[in-house]
Amino acid sequence: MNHNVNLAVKVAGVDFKNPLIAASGTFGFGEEYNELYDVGLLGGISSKGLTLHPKDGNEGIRVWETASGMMNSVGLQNPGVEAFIDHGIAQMRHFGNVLIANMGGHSMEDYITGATMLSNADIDMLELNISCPNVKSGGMAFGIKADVAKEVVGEVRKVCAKPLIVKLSPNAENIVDMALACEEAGADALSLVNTFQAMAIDIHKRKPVFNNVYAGLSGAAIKPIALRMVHSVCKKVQVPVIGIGGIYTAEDVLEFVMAGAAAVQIGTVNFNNPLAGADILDDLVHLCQKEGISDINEIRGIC
Amino acid sequence: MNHNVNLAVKVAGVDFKNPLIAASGTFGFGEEYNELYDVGLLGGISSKGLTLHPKDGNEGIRVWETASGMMNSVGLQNPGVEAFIDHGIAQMRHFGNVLIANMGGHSMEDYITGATMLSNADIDMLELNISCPNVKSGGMAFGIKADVAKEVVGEVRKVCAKPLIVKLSPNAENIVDMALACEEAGADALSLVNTFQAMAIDIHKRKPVFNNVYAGLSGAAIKPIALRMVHSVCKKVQVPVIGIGGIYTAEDVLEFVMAGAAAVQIGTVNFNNPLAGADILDDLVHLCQKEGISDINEIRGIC
Amino acid sequence: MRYFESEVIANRQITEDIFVLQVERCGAEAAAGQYYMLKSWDTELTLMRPISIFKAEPDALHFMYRTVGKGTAKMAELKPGDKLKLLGPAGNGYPCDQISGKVAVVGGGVGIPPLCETSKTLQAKGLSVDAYLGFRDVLFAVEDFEPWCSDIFVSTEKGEEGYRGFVTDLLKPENYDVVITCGPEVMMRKVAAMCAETGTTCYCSLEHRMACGIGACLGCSIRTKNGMKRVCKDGPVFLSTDLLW
Amino acid sequence: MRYFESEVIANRQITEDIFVLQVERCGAEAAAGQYYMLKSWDTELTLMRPISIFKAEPDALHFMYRTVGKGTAKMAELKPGDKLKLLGPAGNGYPCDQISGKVAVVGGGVGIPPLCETSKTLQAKGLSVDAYLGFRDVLFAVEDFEPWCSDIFVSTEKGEEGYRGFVTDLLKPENYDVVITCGPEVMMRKVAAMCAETGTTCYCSLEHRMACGIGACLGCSIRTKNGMKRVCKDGPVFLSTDLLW
Ligand SMILES: Cc1cc2nc3c(=O)[nH]c(=O)nc-3n(C[C@H](O)[C@H](O)[C@H](O)COP(=O)(O)OP(=O)(O)OC[C@H]3O[C@@H](n4cnc5c(N)ncnc54)[C@H](O)[C@@H]3O)c2cc1C
Ligand SMILES: Cc1cc2nc3c(=O)[nH]c(=O)nc-3n(C[C@H](O)[C@H](O)[C@H](O)COP(=O)(O)OP(=O)(O)OC[C@H]3O[C@@H](n4cnc5c(N)ncnc54)[C@H](O)[C@@H]3O)c2cc1C
Ligand SMILES: Cc1cc2nc3c(=O)[nH]c(=O)nc-3n(C[C@H](O)[C@H](O)[C@H](O)COP(=O)(O)O)c2cc1C
Ligand SMILES: Cc1cc2nc3c(=O)[nH]c(=O)nc-3n(C[C@H](O)[C@H](O)[C@H](O)COP(=O)(O)O)c2cc1C
Ligand code: FES
Ligand code: FES
Repeated sequence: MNHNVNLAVKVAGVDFKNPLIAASGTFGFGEEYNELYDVGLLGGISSKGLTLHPKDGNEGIRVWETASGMMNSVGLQNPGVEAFIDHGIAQMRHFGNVLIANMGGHSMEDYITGATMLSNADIDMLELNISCPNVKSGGMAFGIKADVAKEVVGEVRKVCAKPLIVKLSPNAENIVDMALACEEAGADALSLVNTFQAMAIDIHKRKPVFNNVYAGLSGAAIKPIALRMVHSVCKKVQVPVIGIGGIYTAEDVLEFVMAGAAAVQIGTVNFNNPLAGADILDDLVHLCQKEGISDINEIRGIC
Repeated sequence: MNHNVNLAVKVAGVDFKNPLIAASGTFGFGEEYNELYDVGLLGGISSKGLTLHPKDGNEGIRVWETASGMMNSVGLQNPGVEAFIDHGIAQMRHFGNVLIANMGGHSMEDYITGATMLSNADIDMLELNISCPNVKSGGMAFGIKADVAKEVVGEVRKVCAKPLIVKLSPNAENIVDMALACEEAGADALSLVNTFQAMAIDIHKRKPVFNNVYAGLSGAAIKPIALRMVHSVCKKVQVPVIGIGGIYTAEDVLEFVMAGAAAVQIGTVNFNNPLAGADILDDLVHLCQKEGISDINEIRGIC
Repeated sequence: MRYFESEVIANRQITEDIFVLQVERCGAEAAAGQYYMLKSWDTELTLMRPISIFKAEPDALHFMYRTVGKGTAKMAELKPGDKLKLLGPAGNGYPCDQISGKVAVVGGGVGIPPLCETSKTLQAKGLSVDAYLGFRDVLFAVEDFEPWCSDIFVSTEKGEEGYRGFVTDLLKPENYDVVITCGPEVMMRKVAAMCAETGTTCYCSLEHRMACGIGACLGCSIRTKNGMKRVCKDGPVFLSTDLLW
Repeated sequence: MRYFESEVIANRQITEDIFVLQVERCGAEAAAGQYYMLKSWDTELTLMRPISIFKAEPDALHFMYRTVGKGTAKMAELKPGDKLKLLGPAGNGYPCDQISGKVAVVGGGVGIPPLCETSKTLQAKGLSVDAYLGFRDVLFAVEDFEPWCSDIFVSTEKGEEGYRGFVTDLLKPENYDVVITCGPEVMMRKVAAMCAETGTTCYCSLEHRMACGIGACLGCSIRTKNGMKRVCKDGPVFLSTDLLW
């Protein structure tokens, strides 16, 4: 135990030594940040978003800073599920924390094939990304309408023997309906939110900044909306929820946990402070002590 | 004309000397800011949101700062349509710019009665707020589902002889469908976005900051999402669109115009800089000169 | 009321978390109990921060503030010569013209600073002013009251200095014609209740989160016996008997 | 590669918009062509900003930067004694060990600073280095190249100083074994094309918007003949013949 504060949490039967998880796409497969600190300190790491086949990602500008946030249009550049299974997993296993494979897709078949392969590999959890706004075909389409999501989650559920997290898009028509549909379709946990569909224009060039016109907004700017979504989903579903969106500080972590989150993911903050994982963890212990919280599970959902 | 740059725009047949409009709820009825500068410089002013009957607004904390933004839960405190007609209009008329009456409501009947009264009064345009997230009954409910919105807009249209702007909520299930529904129901123009439903938690008190739990997020933080929504709506509707959401600078104004907006509203920035209206207008003239824009209408929708 | 840029003359740290910021006055009337909205940032923070007038001198305005969050932390970084923006003077202030007789000012924490300019103004009118100043542990500003007050009573919660307990324990409203109070709401409520019992006129200066600071956004409205009032513009000073709390 | 806090030693303004920031080095190897991610803010800006090593001295790192936006404007406010955060040294740098013969460094704008440390490193190896430095109008950094270069050619667009036109007009790749270039993409492409014609080895240092700066986010990926590469980690230096442009 850290200084008499219990930070250990359980999500869908999986034990996390603390509720901090590195968010998909912001942390690679962990090895770069591991040069700066022992990323095994974190509760878990969600891998860069995988697709069945390798992808080069999007052309043009991929990242753009905004007020208290950033936009990205990486477009799921990744080595593909097979390469991940062959090399990535072993690498991530070294860290000794929970290994979450994040997987996106373009078609029902890709999702099913990819999930089948990952389910048979040495991962702890599968995080199904039905919400990436940066791929033209499919991708977010699955994350907008609850009935479409329900179908894909249901199919993936059938082939996935590992605990299944479904990652929701804040662009969903109705986040609560979406959550309920995914729960019904067999999700063991939900994670939210992914990035918000957003836009930037280069007024000098008189053109959208991103080749794809729209890109995904993340960072502190979105925290209040993400927190609302997590709160409203937690009030309605039975499965555990992983809160994501603009979490930068230990205070933010407590807000999400009080809103009902079982764990949280940190994304953009890693770019602002490459030691964010270690720093927030440290602060969280002290903050809990200060606030008289001896077990983080005590305060879950008290708001 | 200002220094050989034409900033004049026309929205639904109404002439604005420039595209800057003070956003509803952030500018009262104009008289407070008029103590600081001549608010008649602005293209127009949208009044504090009116309801048929006077309202005291919400209890508890009403404003809360967030990263590059703020949340509010004012709850439509206002003197009611009748008092506005008796006193507010004359006051606003002094400024000599476009007078927009912003009206919210709790029920279909309130909307219709209020719109009838305002339509017969000396206003230039009616802005129908179907999107306020801070009133418990009604309010935003009208702004979420396109078919509900269509009905209320259709009814108001029947009684409203003045140009009718419908103000959309970013919380709509599908902003484009919502826009199309309002256009079909007879809106002469659309304005978007209102505030995003969001949440903040006071971790020391272990309670939501706002009595209503959720409140509306505005400011620079939301600009990239608002811009995307304005862009996607402009691509689909024929009526003019007024862009709103985190506009702080002349550059932001050009982004929204390039995305297709006929005019813009400035809200939260007034709190950051009480002279924002005058300053942005000034900067806009210079920026247009620098960018070689002799008429702001040239660049509308070029992205 | 104006929005203007001013220059920092000095920014002195008084205690661990109390600072006095002195800026060039740049004209404008400013009365005891009024405040300014301040910002020493561009858009890094969205809102300006309300700070009361601690001392209004012909050439300088003094603000005494406690660092409690991001805004006041940024203010604490100000150095002589730095620029900052001010909006004000804002609010109604104390109706010093209408006050007569013997006056008590009762302050707690950072409710104390505005009472300094108030004491000065009342003393200048020839009134006798007693100050009741309540602190958590460390004293500040007490010497600033000395020139203007007949008596000064001080308390700290654990008795580190002065009386041990709350400053309201020392107050006897019946000895005064008017009581003026500014500080934590619990303290002001107590003072108001005591004054209600003795029939003493009592003015309270409310604190409330503000956005615009000029009466336009209704972010600071409170319910009073006379309807909804804006703390920023209709207040921050209210007659205790008008308040609903 | 480390993330650490350092202290500003000096921050000198060289021209209207060019500054040299000197910070305490705090150990760590740092090679020519590498860069650091810098931040002198907390979360007011989201991302750190990549700036190349201009000079690496035993006790100090020097960065030469142009103020173009919010981040560099904040850097320009730094004063001696102020703290800032550094992440680095980052990237691959120039393969100085593998370079031999006669070398030309060809820089444009703020692509010039990293070539200074490069020239020094190559000169220390005993190589002869000529510098071709292209400016818009006002010169900077030229004197910093003097100790390390045999010849220095300078151009400005309108001929205010040195040759009128582009510095590439002066370059004859056939006279060199290796050409190293850093600057605007159009310039580097031109240099690469010229080197391709003469078969001269050419290294280009790419600029790209970055988020993480350490290879984790894939925000800076480019397509090369060897597949997708991260400018921040696999670069910023690439053999011109590996690039697709
Ligand atoms: C009319 C008026 C006059 C004031 N005069 C003074 C003064 O002379 N000296 C002084 O030190 N303070 C004064 N205050 C309080 C001061 O405005 C707040 O402490 C300040 O705005 C906090 O800003 P921050 O960014 O540092 O804190 P934040 O990060 O915004 O918040 C930190 C903490 O401060 C509290 N707080 C924040 N804003 C307010 C607010 N507007 N009112 C009350 N509590 C708040 C919050 O509850 C929170 O716990 C006054 C407030 C008002 C309304
Ligand atoms: C490896 C590397 C080394 C660099 N070395 C130097 C250096 O030694 N000296 C120096 O002055 N600059 C250098 N740059 C460029 C520098 O990073 C940018 O100028 C800086 O990040 C701009 O930040 P800002 O906040 O001031 O501008 P912003 O407000 O972010 O943008 C202002 C303008 O700068 C451009 N810009 C912003 N970020 C970048 C970027 N990462 N790359 C290219 N253009 C950008 C934008 O297109 C925009 O027009 C380097 C960039 C890279 C990738
Ligand atoms: C550069 C970048 C790349 C991302 N890539 C992915 C991805 O591949 N898969 C995924 O599910 N989410 C991806 N995300 C979304 C994040 O995991 C996270 O949901 C989002 O950024 C919100 O959290 P934050 O505000 O803490 O960054 C990416 C985000 C960023 C900024
Ligand atoms: C304090 C406050 C009060 C508001 N009141 C209203 C209102 O009464 N009616 C309305 O249509 N919008 C209201 N809004 C929304 C604004 O008009 C605007 O749509 C929103 O704030 C987004 O723009 P901004 O980011 O420029 O502030 C209010 C916003 C704020 C911050
Ligand atoms: S703070 Fe805006 S009305 Fe008082
Ligand atoms: S900037 Fe993140 S991988 Fe290069």
